[in-house]
Amino acid sequence: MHGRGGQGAVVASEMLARAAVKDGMHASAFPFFGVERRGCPVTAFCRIDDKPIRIHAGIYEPDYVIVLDPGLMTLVDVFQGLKPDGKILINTTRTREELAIKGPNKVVTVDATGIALKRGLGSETAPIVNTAIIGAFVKMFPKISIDSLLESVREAAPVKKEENASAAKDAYEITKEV
Amino acid sequence: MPKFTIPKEEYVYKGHSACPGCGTPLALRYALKALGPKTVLNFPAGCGGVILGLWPGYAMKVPVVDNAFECTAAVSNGLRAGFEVKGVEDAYVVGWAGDGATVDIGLQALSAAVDRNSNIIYVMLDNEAYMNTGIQRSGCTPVGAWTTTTPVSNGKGYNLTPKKRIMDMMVANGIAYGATVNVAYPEDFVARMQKAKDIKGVKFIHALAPCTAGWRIDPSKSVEIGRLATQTGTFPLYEVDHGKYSLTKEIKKRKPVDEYLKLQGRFRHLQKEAIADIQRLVDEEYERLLYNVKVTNG
Amino acid sequence: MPILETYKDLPSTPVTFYSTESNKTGTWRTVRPTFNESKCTRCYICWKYCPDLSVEVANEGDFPKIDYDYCKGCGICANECPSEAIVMEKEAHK
Amino acid sequence: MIEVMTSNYAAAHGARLAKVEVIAAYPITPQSSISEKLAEMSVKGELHGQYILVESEHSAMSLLIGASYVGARTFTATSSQGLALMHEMLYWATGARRPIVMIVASRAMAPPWNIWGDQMDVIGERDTGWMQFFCENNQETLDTIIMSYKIAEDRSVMLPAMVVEDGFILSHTFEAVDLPNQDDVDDFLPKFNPELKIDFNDPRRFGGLVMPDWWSEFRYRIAQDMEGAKKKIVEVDKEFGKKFGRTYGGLVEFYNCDDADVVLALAGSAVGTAKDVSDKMRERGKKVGVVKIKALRPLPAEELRKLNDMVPVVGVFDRSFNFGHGGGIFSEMRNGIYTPDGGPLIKNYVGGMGGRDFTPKHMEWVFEDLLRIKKEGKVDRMIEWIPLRDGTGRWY
Repeated sequence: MHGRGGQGAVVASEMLARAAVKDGMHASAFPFFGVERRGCPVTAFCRIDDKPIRIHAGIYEPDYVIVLDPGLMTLVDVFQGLKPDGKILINTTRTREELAIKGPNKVVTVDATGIALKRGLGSETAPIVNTAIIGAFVKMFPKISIDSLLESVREAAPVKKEENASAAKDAYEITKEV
Repeated sequence: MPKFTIPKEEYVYKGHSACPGCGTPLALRYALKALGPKTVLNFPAGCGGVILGLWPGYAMKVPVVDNAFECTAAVSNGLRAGFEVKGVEDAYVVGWAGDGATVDIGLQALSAAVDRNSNIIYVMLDNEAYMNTGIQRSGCTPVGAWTTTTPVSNGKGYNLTPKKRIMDMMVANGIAYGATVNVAYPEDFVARMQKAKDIKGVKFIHALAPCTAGWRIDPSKSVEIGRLATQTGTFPLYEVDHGKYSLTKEIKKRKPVDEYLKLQGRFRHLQKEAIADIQRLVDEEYERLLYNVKVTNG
Repeated sequence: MPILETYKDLPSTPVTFYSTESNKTGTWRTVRPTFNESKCTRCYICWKYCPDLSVEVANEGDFPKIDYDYCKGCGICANECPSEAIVMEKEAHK
Repeated sequence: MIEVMTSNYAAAHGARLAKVEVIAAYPITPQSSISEKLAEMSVKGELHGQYILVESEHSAMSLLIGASYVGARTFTATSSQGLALMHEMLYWATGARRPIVMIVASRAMAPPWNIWGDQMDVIGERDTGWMQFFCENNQETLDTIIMSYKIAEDRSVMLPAMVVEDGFILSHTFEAVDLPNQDDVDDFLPKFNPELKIDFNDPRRFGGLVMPDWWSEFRYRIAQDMEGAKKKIVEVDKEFGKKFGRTYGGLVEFYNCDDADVVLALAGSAVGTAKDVSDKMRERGKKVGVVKIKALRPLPAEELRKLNDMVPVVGVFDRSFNFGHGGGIFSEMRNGIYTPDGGPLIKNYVGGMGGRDFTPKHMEWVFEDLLRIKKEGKVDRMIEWIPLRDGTGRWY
């Protein structure tokens, strides 16, 4: 999960872990342990499994990549390590072609920024897109139910719990399964 | 009919290990006469720990805990917190630290305890140097004094750093109550402790206790010299009650500081000029005190 | 009072067991205060200033008594006595 | 109740459930969110005692020692420089026999600055007389805190306990944690009731000045009680298992060791990774096992000695390094395993320091290296740093 400091990537990974656990799976979520400052690129991870998770190490070959800020794609190789059958979810209004994405990976896009602003989350310059984008993600990853996700969003969102849940639901509904 | 002028009860046992003529056991006696048996003391490294005697013996009739050099205020705060969570309300917690353990190594912990308005009595037993380790200079060593780390050779080398204005620092920090006391004035000592004990917050007691070895004085003279410290204005007795300064022992006519210095071996090397300098310093500090009394009561 | 012989006798927390009264500090003394009751005004200054708790007054009105088992011979009592009722003398055995 | 939380939060919940009475703490990364969570619990009235903000770790430990003398159950949290600043008072807590429990989010020691996971801080304090328990995951952090009070406060032990979670790797990772309910914890963990505490009717001096004629006896008493703690630790672990359905092997856990050709001994969050890799390698017919060092102090020497008859090659993974010698756990392992008759071949792998990730691939490389040593019958290099940029080991 690639984002910028302040966008809530770490909280989003926590929300996914919470939701996975609610649905009977095992999960662990953690940030890339860096010196996080507002605006700088940050990475957060979530590992989900049917079996207990014992590994305490980073994820280098993800099955899914989530990009909270498309502007990062020129700064960070978000495809790094992504498995050939891995999928990428990007917060954007542009298409795969417009983004000039090559390679075998499935690309899903969602206008998380638009949804976040509609739900009053953050500002034009700093929209809080984390809850919207994980709403879209569970559409791609149906092992997590939207109900569990919404519950997790309400639990873990520090403020505007309902608005965040609505943003996740909005994104879930408009995202097409792939 | 002859009367006791201080309470009769004693909380110090005979057989303690203080040097003959030491001021510290007097300070312990007076303080506990005022505080009574539901008092816990805590001692950092220092003479205090030695005076209380060798294990398994112990010279006090109240509980004591030992602690490391710099943490008297923090340990006191912990004892208080312990009593609070256990519902004990009528116990007095006393941190009993030397001058070095207070103004040097223990200042950080003390200041923070004042910030927290921790309900403790902090007694700084001031003998004006690190006596237990062998008379090394502390932040409370007065100008002019010889110590083993301010050794004097050819009339030079004695301490030139003024004694830290710890009371003013503590007042600025926000103590509830402060007082200077002197073992040569037992009635005043007891009265100050009695006043301090039931005030909430940090009560900072600056107690002067002559050290026969460190001051290079005859044991029989320690009370007399202690008294001269106050009579010359070198160690004036005053209290600061919630920021208000007032003299607790008015000295109508202060004796010349030379009378105090000349009885002590630690000042023996001082020439006339140096004594005059010290007199000036004492006068200035005394004026400062009178000024503080004036402005905080105006 | 427990008997302390081996490490097994130590409690789980290091604490003291006895008062220091077994430590007869009178042996430290090289000079000895002698008390002259006829000069004493019972002001109790000697009692107040004794660091070693060796000047005792049983009750208000009584004359002070010196406890030579513990008196270290510092001489503060003699120095402070306003009526010269206490005088320091060389210890006979020294 | 299952909740997803970081190990730091699990630690705070552990303290809450243990009904600690006095907490004093000072912020330091990566421990700070423990202090913050406790502050929040305190404001919400969920704590049973006082939470005191102090100006340093030294004062935190000092304050707890004072409170403990009155008979209060005490807790603090720290990391790295903060633990080092406490150093003096760690000895004090031991000598004064105060059963304080502290969580340490282990972190590198500066300079240069590095705030990430590294066990140099806790390894450096292993000789202060604290029991040291390492945790593999967030659940274990919570459970170990509760167990630690039961062990530490036992009248036969009366020694402080340090619970170690790897900084960031656990402290900032969200995992599912089963929060026990308060009644069950109350049932499991009796109130702190020390044999001696401050008593105005029986005034004592806590401490005192001990001369050479008794000093050794004082030390020996602690040494004996630390030794005796081993039994208590195993007992409490079993009892905890009965009550809550989770155990941690007591002092040490042998995983996949019975028929192993080689084993790797380690402590902390990397244990889980090693277990995972061991299982996967066994699927491929490679008999590798894992020795989880749960307690480094007291050192479970008797248990470790069993390795003599179990395997010919032992690897030791250290997330820190003692300059001038080797990894701390390595030294301890050799100390524990070897008898006058010798012991297995042994090699030290040093890595995962200062936040550098130690991945399953690194772990696999280590196991393969141990299998190679077994085959060759000799250790060519006693201490190996993995990975280093000069090509030693592998860098992922």
